[in-house]
Order: sequence, then structure tokens, then C-alpha cells
Amino acid sequence: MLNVSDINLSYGASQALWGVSLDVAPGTVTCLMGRNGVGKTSTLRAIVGQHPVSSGEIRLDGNPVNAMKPFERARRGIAFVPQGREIFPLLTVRENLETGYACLPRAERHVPEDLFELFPVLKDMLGRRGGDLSGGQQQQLAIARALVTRPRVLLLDEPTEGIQPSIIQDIGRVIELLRDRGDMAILLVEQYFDFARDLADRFYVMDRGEIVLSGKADEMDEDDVRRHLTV
Amino acid sequence: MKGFVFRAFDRGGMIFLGILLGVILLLGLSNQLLPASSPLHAPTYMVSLVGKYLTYALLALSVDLIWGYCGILSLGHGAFFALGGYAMGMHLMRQIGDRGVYGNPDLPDFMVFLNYDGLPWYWYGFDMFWFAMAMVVLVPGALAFVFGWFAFRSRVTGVYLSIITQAMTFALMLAFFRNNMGFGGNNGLTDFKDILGFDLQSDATRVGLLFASAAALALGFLICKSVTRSKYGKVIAAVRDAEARTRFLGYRVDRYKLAVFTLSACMAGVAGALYVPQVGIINPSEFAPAVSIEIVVWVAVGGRGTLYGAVIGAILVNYAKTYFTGTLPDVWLFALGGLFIGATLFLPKGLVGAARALWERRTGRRDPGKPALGPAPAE
Amino acid sequence: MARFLALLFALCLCLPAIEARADDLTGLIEQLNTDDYAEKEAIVAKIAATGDARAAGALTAFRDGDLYSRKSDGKVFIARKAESGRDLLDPITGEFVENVGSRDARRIGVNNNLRRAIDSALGALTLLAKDPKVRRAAAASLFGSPDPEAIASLDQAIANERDEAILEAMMQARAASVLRSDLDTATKVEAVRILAEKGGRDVMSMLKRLPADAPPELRQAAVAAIGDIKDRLALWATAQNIYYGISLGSVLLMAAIGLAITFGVMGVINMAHGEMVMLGAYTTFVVQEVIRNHAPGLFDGSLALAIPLAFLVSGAVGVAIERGIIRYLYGRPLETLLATWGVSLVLQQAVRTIFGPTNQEVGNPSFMSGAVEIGAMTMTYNRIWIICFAFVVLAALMLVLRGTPLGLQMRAVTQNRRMAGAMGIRTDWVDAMTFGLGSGIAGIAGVALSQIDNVSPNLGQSYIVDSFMVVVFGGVGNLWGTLVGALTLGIANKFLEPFAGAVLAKILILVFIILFIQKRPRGLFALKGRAVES
Amino acid sequence: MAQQLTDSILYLDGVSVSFDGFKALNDLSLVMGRGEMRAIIGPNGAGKTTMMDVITGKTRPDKGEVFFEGSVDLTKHDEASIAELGIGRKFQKPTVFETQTVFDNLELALKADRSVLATLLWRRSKEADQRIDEILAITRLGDHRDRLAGSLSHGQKQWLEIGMLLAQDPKLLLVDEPAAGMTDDETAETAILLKDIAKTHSVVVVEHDMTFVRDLGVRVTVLHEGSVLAEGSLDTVSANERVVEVYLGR
Amino acid sequence: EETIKVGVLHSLSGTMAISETTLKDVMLMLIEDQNKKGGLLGKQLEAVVVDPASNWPLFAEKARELIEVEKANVVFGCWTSVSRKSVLPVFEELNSLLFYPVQYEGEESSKNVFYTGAAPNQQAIPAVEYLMNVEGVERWVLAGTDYVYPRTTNKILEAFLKARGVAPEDIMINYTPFGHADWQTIVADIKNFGSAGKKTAVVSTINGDANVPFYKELGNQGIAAQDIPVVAFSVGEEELAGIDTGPLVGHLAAWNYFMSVDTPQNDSFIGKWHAFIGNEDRVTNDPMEAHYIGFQMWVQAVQQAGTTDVDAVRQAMYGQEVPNLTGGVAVMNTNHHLSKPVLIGEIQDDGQFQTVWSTEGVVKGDAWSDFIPESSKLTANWTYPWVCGGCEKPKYGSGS
Ligand SMILES: Nc1ncnc2c1ncn2[C@@H]1O[C@H](COP(=O)(O)OP(=O)(O)OP(=O)(O)O)[C@@H](O)[C@H]1O
Ligand SMILES: Nc1ncnc2c1ncn2[C@@H]1O[C@H](COP(=O)(O)OP(=O)(O)OP(=O)(O)O)[C@@H](O)[C@H]1O
Ligand SMILES: NC(N)=O
Ligand SMILES: [Mg+2]
Ligand SMILES: [Mg+2]
Repeated sequence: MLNVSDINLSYGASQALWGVSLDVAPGTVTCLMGRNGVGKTSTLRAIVGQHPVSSGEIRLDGNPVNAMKPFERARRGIAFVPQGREIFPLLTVRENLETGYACLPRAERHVPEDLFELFPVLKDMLGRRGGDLSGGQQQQLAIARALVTRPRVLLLDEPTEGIQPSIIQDIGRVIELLRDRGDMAILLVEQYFDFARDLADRFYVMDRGEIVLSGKADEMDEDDVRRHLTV
Repeated sequence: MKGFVFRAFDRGGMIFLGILLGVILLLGLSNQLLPASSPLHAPTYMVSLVGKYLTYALLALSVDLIWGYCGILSLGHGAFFALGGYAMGMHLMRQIGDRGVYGNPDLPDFMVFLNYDGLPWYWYGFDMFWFAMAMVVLVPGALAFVFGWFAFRSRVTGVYLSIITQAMTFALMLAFFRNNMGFGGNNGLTDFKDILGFDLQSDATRVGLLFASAAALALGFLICKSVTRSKYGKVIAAVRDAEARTRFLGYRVDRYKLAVFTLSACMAGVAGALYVPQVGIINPSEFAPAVSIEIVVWVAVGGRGTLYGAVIGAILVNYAKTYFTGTLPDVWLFALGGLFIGATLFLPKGLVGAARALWERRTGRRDPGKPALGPAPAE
Repeated sequence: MARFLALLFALCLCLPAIEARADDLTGLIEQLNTDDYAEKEAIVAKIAATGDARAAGALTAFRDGDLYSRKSDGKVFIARKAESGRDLLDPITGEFVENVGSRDARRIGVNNNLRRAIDSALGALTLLAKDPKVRRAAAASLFGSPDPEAIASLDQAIANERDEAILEAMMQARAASVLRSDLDTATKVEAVRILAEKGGRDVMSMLKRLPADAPPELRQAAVAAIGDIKDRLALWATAQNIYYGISLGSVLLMAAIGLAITFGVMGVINMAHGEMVMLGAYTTFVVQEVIRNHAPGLFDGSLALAIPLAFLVSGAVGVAIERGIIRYLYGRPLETLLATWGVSLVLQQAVRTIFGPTNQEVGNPSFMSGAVEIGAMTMTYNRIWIICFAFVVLAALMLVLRGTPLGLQMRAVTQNRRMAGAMGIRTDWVDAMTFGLGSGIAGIAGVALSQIDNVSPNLGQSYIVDSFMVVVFGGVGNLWGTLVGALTLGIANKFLEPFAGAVLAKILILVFIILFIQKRPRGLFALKGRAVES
Repeated sequence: MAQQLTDSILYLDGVSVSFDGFKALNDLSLVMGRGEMRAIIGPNGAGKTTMMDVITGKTRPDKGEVFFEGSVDLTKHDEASIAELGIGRKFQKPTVFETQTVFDNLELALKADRSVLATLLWRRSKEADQRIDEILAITRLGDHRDRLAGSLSHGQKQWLEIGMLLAQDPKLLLVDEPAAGMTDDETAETAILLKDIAKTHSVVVVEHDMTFVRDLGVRVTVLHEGSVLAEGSLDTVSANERVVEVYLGR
Repeated sequence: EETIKVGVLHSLSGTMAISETTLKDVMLMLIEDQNKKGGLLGKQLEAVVVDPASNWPLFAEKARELIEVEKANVVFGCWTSVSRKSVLPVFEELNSLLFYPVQYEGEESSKNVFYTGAAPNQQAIPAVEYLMNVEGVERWVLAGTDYVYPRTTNKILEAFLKARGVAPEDIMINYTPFGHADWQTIVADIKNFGSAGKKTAVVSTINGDANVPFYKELGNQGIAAQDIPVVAFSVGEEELAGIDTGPLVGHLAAWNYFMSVDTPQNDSFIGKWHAFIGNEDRVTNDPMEAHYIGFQMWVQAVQQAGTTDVDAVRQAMYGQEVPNLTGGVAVMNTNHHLSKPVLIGEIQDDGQFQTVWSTEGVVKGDAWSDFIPESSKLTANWTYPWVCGGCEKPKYGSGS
């Protein structure tokens, strides 16, 4: 569904991604791992279009999206839970969720009820400004906001960061649920190894801007991976 | 202390100052020593013009110090410049003595025809040069100190601060326009005769003032260099980028801001004091908000956050203004406005930033340890 | 009935006499062709004394500066502007006589003294007119220029008048004239009573004008009446001040609303805001020019046409600025100051080049001219309309921002442009629309301001500082703040002005803003909490 | 109580904070001894960060007492003087000086006289350079020394913040989610680092990573809805039904 | 080919452009006209236009540029007093000539400036006398913009009124800032002040931009000229062009020139102006006439002196006569001010003034007012050898 082939990406003079290729299939969770600063976030930025790639191609359903603006990609179904949450601070929780309506036809503009089952705290805080929420609450909001757009490709950048253990479990369950529906492709960037291992169908490991290891999760050699995550 | 002094002298700065002072020296000498017929003779017109540019450059420097390095966007810095100018103007007025049209030895002409009985108390002392010079620094400094003390303690930041500085200068403008204030109202202070006994209309005095302006600019430049290259400079830059965070490191942000704001106001005052004898008039329109905005514009054109940038920006924009108002009197605003728009679009880091980027691209190197101009900090 | 018959009889008796004096009238009018104003005044008095209603036309023309003398023979005519030159009409019959070149006839000068004399003469002459409006105007003008000579005509008119309101006006005019006459004291005291009932400043002025040697009881009555009127006026003065404050506030609000969008919502330090206002004002001017030249009858509708056009013009320019310049500067908010400053210079010069540097005339439609008096409070129509208009615009804007997807998207985009894009929001479109909306509203403000201020290339400059003050004082990004801020500053200014004077009041307001911001560093309606800091 | 107060490095009693009627802290009391390291856990929104805000002077409590070292009333000080008293903080969301280099960030944080004049005349000493190099090594930012902090990745910024906290060398460290965004190894190392620091300093750590908290092996306080729900060793509190219900999950 | 350069120093941008641009155009017209007549001393005249941009120090800089760099032989320019004050030292230092065309507060006399606009005694005093004598005004509002011209004029008027027995409580003085736009309170105050039972008038020295909103408010609040006439010294045809004058008919202004005056010279001037500017709707005004007179006088003086040398031209200027556009002859006096007629006009609904009174002959402009004690002692006389106003010793050398 989402194919990234051989992309390079630079911040000014310094190159952050070197020929990264990834495939994310619907109904699977693909996990991208790597130490700090190896280029995981940069890869996601390239996919959503927040930073231009200097070469390589990104395809969605076989169509190149390189030339598309971020909003077009979003409207085609790419949703993004960024690192650092990026909540709209002065919008209320409800309004934060409603920003996702831009991707939806008029008839579908509502917040799915099951979101609140997943993140009950949001329901209590619909009227509170996003910026006032606690870190973990914001993280939950960021995930919920992405789900409002009914995405076909979901990019999650360290979604468990700052979230309490019980909700991490819930999130894990949701990701499984979404995967099992079969039509959504999920790309998960995660440092929390156990969490990633439990969910992943496929994994990629990055180091210094390159994919250094990849494979099916059940074939994954845990030590091999851990070696790349250690300094 | 030694470190503080030596820090001022880095290579780039020395080259810049060397060129600047050299040019000024040549200009002054060619005006004085070469006969008017010589093709290399610098006309007096040019001497006073360049003198004026230099005072603007000093003013721009003072704005860059707080805006470029500390993130304080003052839209009222013209006020400090004007106050310095008024202090000098008052001295020059007192120097006129009984040579005014009414021949009154004590009162300036405007006071005579507005029926003042005697000199208002706040004019006392301005007949003494040292006192006036002290006021040139102290009055703007004191205003900046009081204003900043309140504003920075109350944590007024960003546009709120910018707008109240604008309110300040606007209020001062209206106040100085009032004839009752005793500063000559709209007509301001004019008709100066001499300074320290030198005839203001003689070419030699003009060259002297040019040199004085250059010296003041050089000194201002060195002080700014020294300040910005010190750890203090890093702290104010930190304040610019993340004020709250700086506080959590234990820095008393209000004092840091206050110090740099006051210093900057004093510099602006000196610039104003040197400006007045060279242009021959000080009037409340120097307090106009638009004037202060223009100063910011010079800095932005030159390149905020680099000291050369401020100097070059001030000189360049004002030269452009001189040039365009003479050659394109009917449409020069198109040219100047276009220049500003173009500068923002094509030289996002100002002239100096563009030059530096070009240099880095050509030589493919970057001064180690010296970051490129940072991304403009958000307000 | 008896009175009516008597009147009829009197009129019949008069008729031949008037006829006989027609030549007199012509002669008198002829004599007006002199440069000596005192002499002209005497002649007007004589014309009035004829009591001949046919003189009204000539006198009206005289007052309005339409009485001309033909240079060739010095004969006097009423002149009307014609296609070329002037049409001369007979001063009595109003019949067309001939057309002459504009330099072939000379206007017969009229000054204020003469106008006063004419008004009172006309008043007396038109008291019996058929049209109630004319009668009312006659009474009003007699009240304004009271004349003892007119008492007789007034009595006659009062006897005839059926309309209560006009009758009252006539009684008042009569009372005013009585005070000037040498009638007996009792009549005058009665007149004072009638006038006191009317109240108001003009009456007070009339009563104060009583000569010092007036009889004591008359003086007493006058003093009592004056005291009474004064008390009433003092009460009204406070109301009046509040109204002035709201009115000034509404102007500030109008000027600032657009900025509350471009600066308040988008964070663009928009130095070209004033020029957007100016463009709106010039749009109004162009609309009015076109209407004046092609459909003068529609003049009263000119603003209805100008408002949407100004919105479009300024909005389109705003969109162009955003697409051409501002969009490259997001993330560098301070640089927008430089660029928009440049834009403002260019726009000013462009307008100067196209329309010239001088003021352009923008007229008030008739429903915006004049004033309504409520008690002793004067409210000019143009300002009343501006107050209403400002509130309507503000309400509409709030609706857009709070109630439409565009409003939500605007706020999302300005708070985090990158993330908004990732949420599927067309950021560049929203940016352009937001800036266009802010600019368009500034344009509308220009329409309103053109009704009270200069329309010149400098128009924008005179509002930019105030606009920023209002927005910042109210709290950036908060429309309620802008509203309350504008009204507060307006009312405060108007309460300071009477004793501090306009200049000092303005200074005090600025000082107040500076001090206020110390107390509330993020404006009147500051947002609080973590959200603001992040 | 008085004894408790004088022995404490940090003493909170009956602290409440509310935002527009919402009680973020509700009669919170907490005492920490000198030299103690304490882990604070609790559900999202429990008030952990708010508590740190109160201690560092960012938020004023509506009521309650906050004392540092038994005698200093923190509610009477502002952020800067609290920092000068010796309380340092790492923020939950990394905040560094983006337009300055990593080195300058550390230099700014380095313990030194914070007065204007002293800063103006300050010259870098050998010891200072050494200390910064040490910290760069600890945080593995040696290679990034001259890069602008703004260009670091999220995790690198986390490390820089920790480094700045070390450079500050405060008496009491407040560390809000230090392990967020780190790999498991790094998390483990961070725990070792903190334990090391705790030998000479008092430390408050907030974390949601139970492995990390376990590694620390210190007393744990569980906050819930603005007040203390449970306190004790990790094993004790993990056994608490309520803690499992509201926080850990099954 | 050598030309004689004429400097034109009027703001073409900024706040004053609104007034001054027209004067630049008039100068271009006059110079073009003169060139058609064969130029001057056999040479063509060349206008050198610069834009001092309503910025006072820039005026000084541009003046120096005109004289020193462009070698202009004479400069026509300035509007505000402060701009004149700013350039004055430059003209004196470089011994050049400035023709200043705007009514002003007086209290100045420079050998390098010819003041072709009205001094207070040529405008303010006659206007007030008219209101006293003809309209019987007893109570006075002196309303002005807060700067030197209104302040000085009002001071002179106050002294004058008091000398005529007007009680202090019958004088109300009010100052407003430049560009004042909200006149509600002040107009209401005027109304109040006027309701005291004595005939009241307003003497307005309100300047420039503030006038339009002032008159609009006046009209809307219904203050008719019959009740409280307003006489203005800074409101001419140009200012009225921005206002619907319907409600203002009868309010007054005092000038030395009105466009409406019906003389052959004025007809031809207006005709030329319309042809030059290409717009039949453009008006003429008093400062334009002042430039016209000043320019003609300078031309005559140069012809008479046979040179453009400043000292020679200055000598030749004295006694130059140029027919006014409104009839009569303007004469340049040795105090560098003109003798001109004073006209009082009432505003008409077509935006023009209609003269309702004029002086019998011409009034000689007074540099130093008789109503200011210190000033009344001074005299201005710049005949050779030049002496300063009223002092005993020569102040300047014998020149050239
Ligand atoms: N300014 C505010 N306005 C309204 N509510 C606020 C404000 N600040 C904080 N809150 C609320 O206070 C509660 C406590 O927040 P706090 O950040 O202290 O939680 P936390 O324990 O640090 O959570 P996390 O583990 O998610 O970081 C949250 O519910 C938050 O929404
Ligand atoms: N805006 C930027 N400008 C310059 N360099 C950047 C920028 N953002 C990231 N980098 C650099 O690019 C490299 C990759 O960063 P990226 O954010 O993709 O890492 P990451 O794998 O997501 O790390 P982390 O786990 O810490 O989030 C890092 O070396 C980082 O320093
Ligand atoms: N001279 C004037 N009107 O300023
Ligand atoms: Mg990352
Ligand atoms: Mg937290």
C-alpha cells in the first residue's frame, strides 16, 4: 500500500536519510526502530510531506505522492501522530479532533464514539484547551485526532511516549484491532522494544540514516536487533 | 574585565572597523586638505550626509543589540534617539546666548515670543557642555531603565512590549508637540550657532563631527561586540529563544533585559546627540512611531543579529533614500518599498546573511564553532 | 368661523395692494445688485416688509447664492447651472429668460448677516404656505432668527395652524420674537415660560441675551428658567459623553477588526493594514464618482454598493500580498514587519500616483447627514450608522471564526501550520483566505471611515498605531478583547478630553495603556494557562 | 511534623492548584528527606508535572505550603531565585535553546554566578571546559558539540536537557520523564546515571516506564487526581488494587 | 547647453504631500511658461525637483543638495514652518534664496528667504476685525492644531482681542493634535460656548488633515454659519475639495487669494493650470498664487540685475511689483514680505469661496508682530548694508 523506495533526505548540508526503502502493507503493523537521531522521524516526515526528499520515490497504492502537498496526502488517507504531540494548543480538545474533518466528506464529519471508549479522559475534557492537557493526555489526543480522519495509512511516531502503562496496553490493543480490520497499513516508530515486538508483523531497523536490518517479525533475531539499538 | 575588553577585538570586526574608519578618515581629510577644484575633493554636502548616516548606523546598532540578540523588538527606539538629540539641542540652544533674534541672553527665541518669564527649571545646566553630555546618556538611559524595570518585571514580552514602546514614543511625540512643554513645540530646536566654540557652519567643524560620529560608532560597535561575545551575550540570546527556560536556569531575565535595554537606549541617545548638530534641527517628529519602525527596517535589511548588518543596513537604506528622493522624487517610494519587499523575500537573513551564505557556498566552509545565523526566533 | 371670515376679508383687501406693488418688488430686487452689504440688508428688510409671498423665490435664491446680475445691463436674475453657462430666470415668476456664459453674469454676494435677515424674512413670508414642511421650516427659521416684526405674521399663522407640532413650533418662534420686542413684561414672562418648556442650549442662549436693564420679574423668570435648563443639560452631558465614547470606540473598533485577524489571528505584524483601510475608502470614492456621473439618483445607495466592493478590492489585494510575500515568511513573524512596511509604502505611492495626493471627496448619503437630537444630546447620523455597522461586522466575523469550518481551520493553521497540513487542511488556501478576510474587513472599515475622515493617501497611516494599540490592549487573538478594548479606550478618551484637552487626553490614554499592560502583560482578555506558553 | 520539616529537602503540605475550577492538585502532601531519590508515578493528568511547576515557581499554589531545605518558603520565590537556591529541572517536553550550539547550551547551564555583571565578565576556565566535556561524554553528544540544538532529534534533545541539568549541579533535581523516547538500553543507563547522581543529590523522578522505576529501586509515590494515592516500594504500590486499576492496568 | 536651475523643495510623499505636491506642479508650470517666453537671460530654466518627504531634517539635507550639488540658483519650497526653520541655516550658510509661499506665524526674518505668503497681520487680524465689525461677534473660540503657527497666531489674536476690550472669559482656546479626527466633543463644546448669549465665532487655525473631519462634524452637528461662523486661516480651495460643502456655506476663510475672484489675470492663470495639469476639476489656492508672484518677481529681479547672483538678485527684489491675480499689485518690501490685499470669503456649496470683504488697498506684511512685546521692538530691513532686525550693528558682512 505504501512503498518508499530509495529516498534521500537532507537538512541543509547534512544528509539524514540515505536510500531508505520501506513497504507497508494493509492489515499489517510495520515497526521502524533505531537509536536516537538515526532518522526515524525524518522518514515519517518524508512520507507525510513535511520535508522534501532529495531523491527517491514514495508511492501510495502505486501512485507517486512525491509532488503532493501534505494536505493532499492526508486527504488520500495518510494520518500522522507526530513525535512531540503537536497539539493545537489554543483549540479545545473537541476542536483538535475536528481539524481532522478536512479529510472527510461532509456526511462523515463526526467523531467516532469508540474513540472515547479508548481514551475516556478525552471525553471529560472536550471543552479544555489542548495545550492545557498533561503530556500523556496530549499524546492520547494526538492519536485520537489521527484516527478521526479514518486513515488508510497510519504513521505513529513513538506513540507510547509519556503514556501511563494501562493506556499503553489499550493502545496496543487498538493497533491490533485496526490491523485486524485489514484495510489499514500501520507504520509504527517505537523505541519500547517489547511493545514493538508484540505488535509488529514486519520490522525495519535504522542506523545512521540507513535501513540496516529488516524482516518478518516472527523471523526476527532479537539479539541482532538489540545490537543495533545499543550504543 | 580584561577578557571583556579583548573580546571586542575579533578579526572580522577589526577588518570591518578598519575599512569603515579608513574611508571616513579619507573623506574628512579630502574635504579639509584638497582644494575644492580637485576631483578628489569631498564636498561638504557629502561630509554631513555621511556624518548623519553614521549616527543612524549607531542607532541601528543599538536596536540590533536588543532585537537581534535579545529579541526585544522596540518600536519606540526613536524616542531615546530623540531624547539624546533634545539634550544636545538644548545645549546648542543655550550656546546661542544673545545672538537670537530677540537678543535675549537667557531665553531661546521661542520662549521669548511665547512669553516665558524665565527659563524652565529643566533647562538649567544645559549651558554646560559636560552636563548636557551627561544628560545625553542619562536621560534616555533613565527612561529606558524605568520603562524596562516595570515592563520586564511584569514580564511584558513580544508584541505587547513592542506596542507599549510604540505607545511610549507616541506619547512623547504628542507631549513634545505641545508648546507648553517648553521644547519649542513642532518647530523644535533650530538655528544652532556653535558647539564648544566651533562654528557649526564651518567645514572643519563638520569634519570634526563626522570623526566624532565615526569614533562613537566604532566604540559602540566594540561595546556591542564585547557584550554579545561574552557569556552575557549567550544569556540574552537564550532569553530571546526561550525566556522561561532561561529563568529555570537561575538567570534573572528581567535584569539581563534591563541592562541591555538601558545600554541600548544610552547608545541611541549618543547617536541622537551627534545627529542633531549635523542636521541642525531636532523636532518631535523624531518621536513618530514611523521613525522607530524605520530603524527596525534598516536592521532587518542589513541582517538582524549581526552587528555589521545593522551598520550596513542603516547606511544602505539611508543612502537609497537620499539617492531616490533626488533622482526619482515622484515614485521613489516604489523603489524603497520594493527594496524592502525584495530584501525580505530574497535576503531572508539580510544583506550580511546573504553575503555570508554566498561566502560559505563559495568556500564550502563554515567558521568552526560558529553557527550560521540561527533561524529567526519566534516571538 | 368668524375669525376665518375676517381673515379672508383681510386677504381680499390686500390682494390689489400687492398687485399694485409688484413693480416695487421688481425694483427692490433690482437694487440688490450692489456691493454694499449693509445696503443689501436694508433692501431685504424692505422686501420682507412688502409681505409679498412671491418674493420668497428670489430670496431663497439669494440666500443660496443663486441670484446673479447680468453683466451687460445689471439686471437681476435667478441663475441655474446649465449644460453650458447659466440659465437666467425671472426672479419673480421663475420663467426662463436666457442662457448666458458663465462669466457673463455675476453672483450677487451674500454673507451671514444677510442670510440671517433673509431667513427671518422668508420665515415670515412662508408661514402660511400650503406645504406643512415649509411652514414648519418657516417656524424653525423664525425661531433661529427671531424678529419682532414677524410677530404679526406669526399670530396670523398661529390662528390658522391645525398641526399641533407646527403650532408648538410657531408658539416658540413667537415667544423668541416676543423677547426681542418691546412688548410688555407680562407677555415676555409668558414667553419665557414657553421657551423654558422647550429647553435646550439655544433657549438658554436666548434667555441669557436678555438686556441687563430688563424688568426684575422678567429677569427672575429668565434666571429660574436658565437654572432649570442647566440642570437638565448637566444630566444629558454625561449621557452625551458616553455616547461620544462609544462612537469613538466604534471607529477604533472598525479600524482594528481587520487587524485583529491579520495580526491577532495570523500573527502577521501587518504594517499595511492601514493601506487596506485606505483602499476601502478609495473604493468608496470611486463608487461615488461613478454614481455621481452616471446615476446621481442612486447616490444614497452608494455605500451599499461600496461595502461589498471594498471588501473584494481590499480582500483581493490582501490575497495577492499573502500569496506573493507573506507566505514565504511564516515562521519568521518579525520579517513580516519589514515586508508589509514595504507593501504599505508601495500602496500609498500607488494611490498617490493614480488618484493624486489631495483629499478626495466622499459624501455622506442623505441618511447619514445631519443629526438627531434626543433631549439635549446630539447624535450625528453618520456616527450612529458607524456604531451599528461596527457591531454588525464584529458579530459576523465572530460567526465566521467560531461557527464555520473555515474559522476552525484558520485557527488551526496559525497555531501549527505544519500539523494542520498533516491533518488534511489546505494550509495555503486557508492562509490566503484568512489574510484576505482580514484585509477585506479592513476595506469595509475604509468605507465607514470615509464617512468621517479624509480620503487621502495618508488615511491608513493615521489609524495604524491606534489599531495596534486596540488589538494589543484587548489581547491579541481575542475579538472580545478587541471590542472591549476599543470601547474602553474610546470612552476613557472622551471622559478625559473635556478637562484635559484633546492632546493631553491622548497622552494620558497612551500612558494608561502602558501601565495597564504592566498589570496584564497579555492584554485585557489574556489567555492563561499552559496552552499559551506552548 | 516540625522535625519532618527541618530534615526535609522538600516539604509539601496541603497544596492545591486549580485551573478554572479543575483541581490539578488536591491537598497534596509530600515530604522528601535530604539526599533521597523519589520516583513519582501516576496516571496521565494526575498532577505530576503540575507539582513540579509548583516547586519551581512556575505555578503558584492556591493554598498549601512548599518548603525547601526545611526553611525556604518556595511560594515566595520566583523561578530564577528558586533555581539559584539549587533546584534544577528537566522538562517533560524537551526545551533547549534552539539557536545556540549544544556546547553553549551546556555552558549556559553550568553552575556559576548568575548576576549580570559576573556573567558579562565571565571567562571560561579549564575546569569549566572539562566539566562540559564530561557531560558531553555522558550524554553522548560529543559529536554534536557544535551543532545547533534546534537541529537535534527528539531523543538527542532529551539528552541535552539531562546534560544541562547535570551542568547546573543543583541540590534537588526534578526529572520529568527522562526515559521518554529512549531505547531500552539508554533507559537502563539513565537509571544508572540517576542513581549515581542521587548519591550526592536529592532527586525526584517522574516516569511511566516501570522497568526504569524498578531499576531505580527507590521509594515510589503514586499520585492520582492531584493527591497521593499510595506510597512505598514499587512492589508494594504495584500490589495496590487502586494503583493497578487507575494506572498499571491488567 | 547651460541652464538656470530652479530648485523645487516640496514634499511629494508623507503627510505634507497632500498640500505640497500641487505647489511643485505649479512651479513646473511657471517654469515651463517662462521657458516658452524664451527663458531668462537667454538661457532656459531647469526645474530641479527633489522630495524631502515631509521629513524635516531631510528638508535641510535636500536644500543643501539643491544648492551645493545641483547648483540651483534659487529654491522655491517648504510649507510647514518647521521645514522652513530646518532649511534656514542652510540657506544662510550657503547664501542662497528661498521663496516660501505659505501663510505663517511671522516672528522670523532672514535675508535669504522671501516670504510670499501672509504674515499674521495680513490674515488673522483683518479676519477678526471683519467678524467684529460686520457680524458683531463678541465671543471667540480660538481653535488650532497644537503647533507654533496656531499658538503664535492665537497669541497675537488674544492680545489683539483683549486690546479691543474682549473679556478673558469670552475667549476659549483649544488645541488638538495633528490629524485629530474625532471632533465630537470639541464641536459640542463650541456649541456650548456659543450658547452663552453673545454672538460667537470660531477662529480656526486647524491645520491640514484635521480639517475634513472637523468640518464634517460641524456640518453634521448642524452648526450653521449664521449661528456660529468659523473663520479659518489654513483652509483653502484644496482642503475643501475633500468635503461636501453644502452644510458649510457661510463659514469663512481669510486669504490673499481666492480662486473665485473674477479677474482676467486669474482667469488666465486658472486656464493655464487646468491645461498644465490636464484636469478641469483641479482648484487653485493662495500658496499657488504666492509662488506665482514670487516667481514672477524673481524673474523680474534677475532680468533687472542681469545675473542670478544671489546678492544682486536680492537687491533687485526690493520694490518689485507683480500684479496680483485678484487685482491690484503686490510689492516686495525690504522686510522680505509682500504687500498684498486681504480677502475674506465665505464657503459656497461648490467648494469655492465668495469674497465678502476685502481691504481697500494692500496690506504690508509684518515680520515682527506688534502684539508681541519683544517682537514689536524689532524691525526687519534687509537693504544694503544688511542689518539684522532691529539691532544696531551690521550682523553680516557686506556680502559677495
Ligand atoms: N492551565 C490549565 N487549565 C486547565 N487544566 C489544566 C491546566 N494545566 C493543567 N491542567 C490539567 O491538570 C491536570 C494535571 O496535569 P499534569 O500535567 O500535572 O499531569 P501529569 O501528572 O504530569 O500527567 P502526564 O503523566 O500525562 O504528564 C491535567 O488533567 C491537565 O489537563
Ligand atoms: N530540523 C533539523 N535540522 C537539522 N538536522 C536535523 C533536523 N531534524 C533532525 N535532524 C538531524 O537528522 C538526524 C535524524 O533525526 P530524526 O529526528 O529523524 O531522528 P530520530 O531517529 O527520529 O531520533 P529520535 O529517536 O531521537 O527521535 C539527526 O541526526 C538529527 O540531529
Ligand atoms: N506656516 C504654516 N502654516 O505652518
Ligand atoms: Mg524521532
Ligand atoms: Mg507530566
